[in-house]
Amino acid sequence: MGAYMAEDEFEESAEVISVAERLDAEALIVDVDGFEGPLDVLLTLGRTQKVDLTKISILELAQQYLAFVERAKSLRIELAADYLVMAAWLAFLKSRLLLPPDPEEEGPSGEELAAHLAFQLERLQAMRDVAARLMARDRLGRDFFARGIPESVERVKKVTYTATLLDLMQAYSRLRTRDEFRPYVMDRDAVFTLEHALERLRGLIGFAGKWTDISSYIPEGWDKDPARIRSATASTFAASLELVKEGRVELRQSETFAPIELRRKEEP
Amino acid sequence: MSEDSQQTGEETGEGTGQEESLFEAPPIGEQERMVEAILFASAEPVSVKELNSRMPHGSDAAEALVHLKKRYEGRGVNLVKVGDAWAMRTAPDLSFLMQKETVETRKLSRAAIETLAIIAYHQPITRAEIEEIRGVSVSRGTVDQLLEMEWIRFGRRKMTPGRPVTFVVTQDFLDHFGLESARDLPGLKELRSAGLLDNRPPPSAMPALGEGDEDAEEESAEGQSELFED
Amino acid sequence: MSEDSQQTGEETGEGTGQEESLFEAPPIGEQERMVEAILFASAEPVSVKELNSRMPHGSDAAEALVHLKKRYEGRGVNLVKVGDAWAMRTAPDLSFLMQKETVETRKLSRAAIETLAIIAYHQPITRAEIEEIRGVSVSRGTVDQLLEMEWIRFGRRKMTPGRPVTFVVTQDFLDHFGLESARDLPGLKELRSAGLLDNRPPPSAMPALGEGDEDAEEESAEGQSELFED
Repeated sequence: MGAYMAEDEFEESAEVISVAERLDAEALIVDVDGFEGPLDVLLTLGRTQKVDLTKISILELAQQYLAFVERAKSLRIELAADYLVMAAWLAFLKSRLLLPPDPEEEGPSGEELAAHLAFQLERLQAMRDVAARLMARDRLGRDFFARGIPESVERVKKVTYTATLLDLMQAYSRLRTRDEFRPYVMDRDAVFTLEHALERLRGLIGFAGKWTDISSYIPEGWDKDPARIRSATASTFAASLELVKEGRVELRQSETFAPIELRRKEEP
Repeated sequence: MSEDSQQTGEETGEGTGQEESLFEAPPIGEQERMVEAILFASAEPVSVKELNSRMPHGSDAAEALVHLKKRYEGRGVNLVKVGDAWAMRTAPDLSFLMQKETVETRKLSRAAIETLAIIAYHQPITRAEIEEIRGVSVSRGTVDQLLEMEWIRFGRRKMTPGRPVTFVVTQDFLDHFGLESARDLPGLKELRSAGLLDNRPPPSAMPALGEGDEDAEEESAEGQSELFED
Repeated sequence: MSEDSQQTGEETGEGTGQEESLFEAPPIGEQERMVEAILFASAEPVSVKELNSRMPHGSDAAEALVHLKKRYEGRGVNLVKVGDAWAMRTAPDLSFLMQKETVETRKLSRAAIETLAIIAYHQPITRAEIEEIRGVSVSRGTVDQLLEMEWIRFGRRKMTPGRPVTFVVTQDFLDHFGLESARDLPGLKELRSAGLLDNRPPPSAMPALGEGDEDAEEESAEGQSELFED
């Protein structure tokens, strides 16, 4: 990882840092509000090392950060708690990295901690880079555009009607049942008019090639209750006489009260 | 193509142009793309003058428009002239797509189901015959509704005075009710044995005051409202 | 095409019976016109599902889209895929023609931009994880702004203690940045192969930045893979 330097190297560089760093730290402090937290400060400090982030010296960085915090304190600048927490942790990390590992001590080694910090910095930098790439993309409303006159979609309510077979049969039976119990109702419903009968017979005589009982021409629904039967029989009979007169049918009755039969008159 | 635009370039460019010589007008194909993009994105129709002012120097929007109009002929979107400006619009025959249908299913009205039942059992049947069976007049609305649903259609005319039209049920009707043919409808006897006919009034009740009469009243009220619906 | 439909008359298809033709899908050329019209009419991307629901029964919007995409290749307006939806957008190379002044682009803070990028590349991601990456607590205002712009939304809760909510990017986000899917984010592959999208839990002695750092530990790589896996 190259996250820290050998001890002797460090001793040497620490001297260098303290000189160059003071200036940098002061520059940082001027706009400490402009930083997005301690990691941001660390990233900025890391840049002064002028190396690839993967090769950054975490020990050096810790030194730089601590110098930055010291400087801020001396300038009586109040740093947010996050910055101080990071300073304390980096001081701890520094001691871990510098002192030979204590076998008694629990927890991750200084190298592990340094490696993770390096990873965090690298990751944050990567996120910043891709954020910049993202923002530099062609963007809707800036580089490419949507339809300027969108048409709204009109909502239309459509009603479909439905019925079941049961509905159908119940409706029909309701109607037919009502007819069955119509006999007592003295209304025009019980009168089958001559016109109706004529209309009906005219429609049917075409099929009457053989002698047929005229009572079979009584329409359905008129063959149940007596009043209706009477009316329908009378009008059908009258209508058949009318058709005989027109020369379109023949009528016969074998004996009194025998069925009256009707037949289409053959064309001459 | 670029020769054309060179020619026409003079007239359009004259008003604006000091940089004329510096930039060559883009090929007409490019100009067409530009007009397309501008018209697409603009919130309002755009005039030729404005197109020219937004396009690179020496462009001829009018010519590009001719090409673009041709390109969109017969497409789902057309280039149309609005006053002296141009815009893209959905093809008129596709306006139905700009509607979102929500379908609501309702039960058929009693008048409609009764009329339908009568037609199914008695087809072919005239309106007069339906009325005869229902005992009330059948409103146009009811028949129209059934016709529109394509559950009934016109059958042959009756050979009776006036040659009245008849109604029959359709294949859609049979499909909907799961019937092979209308003859498969159960007869009265079967209906009765299935218990569907036992809504008869008790024998002792006065029929005139019984439910049959109520029915008739209710129906005629229904019939009326149907008439006023359409 | 339009001449043909004139001939075949009222219904959409030529062919067999009247009832049947109602349910016959229109020719693919007609379907393409329909998709074109619908997408032109909408400023928002429209999903294939919605297209199908608005087109006549039996239509195949996905197929029509393939044809339409081809037709608009290299035009001034292009057909683009946005997540599982489609939209018509002007070609980016013509942006110089467009009137940008009418478009208000809200200034995003640096924190907001960073947070957005972190959500896009790590989604679904909890607030604690964002804080771990940025090393600073995420202000409510930042998240609210991104939510309000509808560039991010809440994802599923994490199956970790406290079941924290997660954030994911939206279709609007993809639309705005011209991305077909989150997999097309720039540099995503490189980041992943560099291990920078791994969820590496901090060693226990690391300082906690921001609030709920505790549950950062449990985050497995499983969370990420959901959206980016092909």
